[in-house]
Amino acid sequence: MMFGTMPQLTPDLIYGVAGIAVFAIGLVGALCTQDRLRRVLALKLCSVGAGFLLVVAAWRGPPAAPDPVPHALVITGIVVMVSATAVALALIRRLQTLETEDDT
Amino acid sequence: MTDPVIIFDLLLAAAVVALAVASLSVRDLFVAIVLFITFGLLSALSWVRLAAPDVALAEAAIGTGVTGALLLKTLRHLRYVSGTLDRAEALSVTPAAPVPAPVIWANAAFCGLVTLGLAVAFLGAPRSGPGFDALVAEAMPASGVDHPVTAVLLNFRAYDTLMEVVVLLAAVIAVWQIERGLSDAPAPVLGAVWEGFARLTLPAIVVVGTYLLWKGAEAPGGAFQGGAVLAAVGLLLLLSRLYVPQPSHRGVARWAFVLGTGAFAGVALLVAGGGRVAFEYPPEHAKTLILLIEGLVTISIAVTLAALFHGREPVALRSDRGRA
Amino acid sequence: MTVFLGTILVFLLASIIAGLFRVLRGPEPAERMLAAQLFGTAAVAILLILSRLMDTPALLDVAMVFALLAAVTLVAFVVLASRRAG
Amino acid sequence: MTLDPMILALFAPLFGAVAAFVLPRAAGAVGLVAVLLTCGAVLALARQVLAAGAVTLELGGWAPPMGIALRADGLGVAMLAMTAAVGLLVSVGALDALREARQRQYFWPLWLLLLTGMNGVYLGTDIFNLYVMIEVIALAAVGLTVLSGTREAVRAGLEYMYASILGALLFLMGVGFVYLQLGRLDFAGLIAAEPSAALSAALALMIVGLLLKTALFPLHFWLPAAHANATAPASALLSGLVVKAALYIFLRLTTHVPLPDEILVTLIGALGAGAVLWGGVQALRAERLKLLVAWSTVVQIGLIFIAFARAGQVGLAESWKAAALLILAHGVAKAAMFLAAGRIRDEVGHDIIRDLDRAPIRPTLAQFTFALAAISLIGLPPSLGFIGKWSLMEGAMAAGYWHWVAVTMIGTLLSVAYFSRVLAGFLRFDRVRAPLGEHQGWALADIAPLTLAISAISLGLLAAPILSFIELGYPFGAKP
Repeated sequence: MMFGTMPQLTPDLIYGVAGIAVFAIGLVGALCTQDRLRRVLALKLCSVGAGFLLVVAAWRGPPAAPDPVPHALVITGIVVMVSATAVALALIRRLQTLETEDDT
Repeated sequence: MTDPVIIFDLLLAAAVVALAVASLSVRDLFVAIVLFITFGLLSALSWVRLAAPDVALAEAAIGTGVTGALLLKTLRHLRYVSGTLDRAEALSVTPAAPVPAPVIWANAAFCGLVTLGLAVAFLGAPRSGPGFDALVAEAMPASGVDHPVTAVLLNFRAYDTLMEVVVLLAAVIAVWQIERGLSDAPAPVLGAVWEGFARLTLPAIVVVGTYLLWKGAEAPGGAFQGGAVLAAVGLLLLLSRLYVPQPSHRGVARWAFVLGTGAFAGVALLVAGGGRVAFEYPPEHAKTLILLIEGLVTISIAVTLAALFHGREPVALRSDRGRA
Repeated sequence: MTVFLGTILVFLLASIIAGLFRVLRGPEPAERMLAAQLFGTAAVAILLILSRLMDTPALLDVAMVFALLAAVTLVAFVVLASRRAG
Repeated sequence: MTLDPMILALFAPLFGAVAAFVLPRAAGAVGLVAVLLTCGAVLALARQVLAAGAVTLELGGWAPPMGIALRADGLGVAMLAMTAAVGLLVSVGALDALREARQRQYFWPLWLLLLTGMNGVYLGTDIFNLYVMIEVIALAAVGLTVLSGTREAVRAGLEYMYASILGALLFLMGVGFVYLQLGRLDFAGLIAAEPSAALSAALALMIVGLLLKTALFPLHFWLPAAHANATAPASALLSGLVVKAALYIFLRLTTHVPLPDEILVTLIGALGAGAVLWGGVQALRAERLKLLVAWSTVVQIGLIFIAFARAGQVGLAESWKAAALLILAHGVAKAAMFLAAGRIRDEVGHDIIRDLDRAPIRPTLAQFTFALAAISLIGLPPSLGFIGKWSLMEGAMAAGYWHWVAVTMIGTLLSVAYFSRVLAGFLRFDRVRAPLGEHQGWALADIAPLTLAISAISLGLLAAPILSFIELGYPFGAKP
């Protein structure tokens, strides 16, 4: 059986590494991107990466129910992040308007 | 015996990482946002695989749904203000010099190093390690609800959740403060098809949102997911201009924004006044109190998210350019 | 049965990945939009199968919310991605 | 019915913010009442701590680690008291200084939410809760930064927002690693934890995030523009109070989980030295008064980190005291200085340092206040700033770290140099060309910063009781 050869490969391992990679990609993007809108995207990637890590920390394997506390934490994190995103985007819109008014 | 779905997991994880890279590196900003929305969708699926349906719901509705709409709206606004709305490509609004290859490689190397370092730390940590499973299971009967995530959010760690609602309130106050009477980019008017669509969709969304809120006591769902789904109604009304915020609606909107915070903190304070610690709900009334808080918080979340999408405070505009 | 459902899952995911190329290529916003709509449908299908596979009926609710959100996203796309000013 | 003062300290500003937002016309009165209630709560809390040492409150009746507890000890209450007192005076000044109705309407709810967040940080014992609190602080602080509405302020506010979100997300990722390793989030769990790779990663992520939020060189890039372009009361709050929240979390965290290596402590001290030198040079070159004051914040934060590092690994249990004294001293003096700079700018009409001595109007009282605040920030006796610096150097000399002494001396000389650029202009009457205009007269906005500046000087005389107060309840869980 093909799957028997990789016994350690479990969902938490796979998604945990993927989450860390997403966080690192977001981090680099947030530090290096010039475009304002794209920096918001990068920060959002970081937050999803952190969410992956917490969800993985809650995982207990198929028969056992997961730990509910990290799930609650990630939901809180998602709401906090949409708030921060909305403020950042409002600043971007306002700044663009102010800059255009100055040019003309 | 490994689960045969592991191939699916591997593919999904690879797609998530690839989409993260793509949404940051693709030239066209509109494509970047579409890729980002897809990224959010696949992240939500990953969390379903990790047995976290609550988190998946919240990410799909708030993290991807509302955030995606906000990003699209902002992009449209930027293109309108800079006069590039009719161009085929939505290029970066703040143009920068092309990035030289060594910089890209340096970034990739830094990214790889961070990933490697954190991955080593991750692999060294206990898998399915210590947690609150036992403590939560033990405290569940006194919590007033049957779904552990709801119990954590509204009872065991209610203080965190109150502050999360406060963050939403701070955001909407800040957004109203930042944007002053800006005019919106005019959008096409939706035609007759839309009316039939709206008649079918809007009631369905309201029903599903309320259902999620109610279901939250014993199954995945609850105030945040329900609120986000109800916020979708607000988004649709705003997008189709079936509802246009008027200056005279500001007072009601302010009350709606603070309703959740006020109810949550008010209940905490009332129980504290009754000789208990703040947030300590008497077990016999816990279910009622939690449902009351959740209901009011849901209204606040729905209205606040819709207001965050709308942006500016509805003040009387000097020119009526924005009201096409 | 598990292997059968697992294969379908992989197939559905592959259809999403194939759709990504249409998103990247475009060239019209409408084509990108429709590809994104396909993702919503595929995600609902994936959730329905996962609900069976992981024995979690609650995922049906998640699938329903995904389906509704896809409808909302469509409207957002039409209004916000159109190249015309009204 | 009795209400715990900790609950009152959190809920008074929270309900104040709600009321100020729904009743915009009465925002000023509501805000002042809320801040006064907070001051009362902090006083009551201080009495409890004086009587009983540290006090804790398990919210919802759920014990940590599953539930969240609030804890007040000497250091926490000292920070709360500094925040409440400075906040009260800035509020009084703001009643007068904010002229536009729109600014007044939004200042109060945002500032009260900010106060809620900061009180939450000083009472918090749970690292995830601290993450939510720093986000409350970040959003309210960004709202205050752009209150003036100018293009520069909005641009600075956006940079501040990016830095804030990134800092908070680094912290959140660290929280994730802590949970992965320990399965709990309270400080008590961190104290008891064995060293491990995941914990090191968590510590690294959280510390970088906090340094970004508190603007330690070279992560200070967002600070000068943000603090210099806000309206005066907002600048006073941002510089005097907001950066201290992340600094406080850093202090708690690094003492609960001592950094594994002396080299790391030295590295953080070296960054502090970099801040002192680079910030000093930039302050010397600043053309605008508020920008100079903002750069001086970068310098002072560097100094606090030197104080943290001055005793190295061995004396960590002692070195936080010098850092805490400097934090308190800077909070009071910098708020005074920003308010005074705002007054000078209001009366003269600009804040170009070179032209201040030629101004037709002399805001004498504001200049006097500025000078008093400068004395505390330079660290002349008997100010609280002097006591903090003295305690820093004493410890560094005792540990044989002469390099920290040298950096502190150079920093002091630099601060004398850049503040005298401003003060010299105040004293040169000979260059007045235009006739002296009419001084606008005494105002609430003058009294608030003057009171703060006098406090910054005279608190130095109370250094001994302050020092014994912040030790109450062994703030860091370490043995005395």
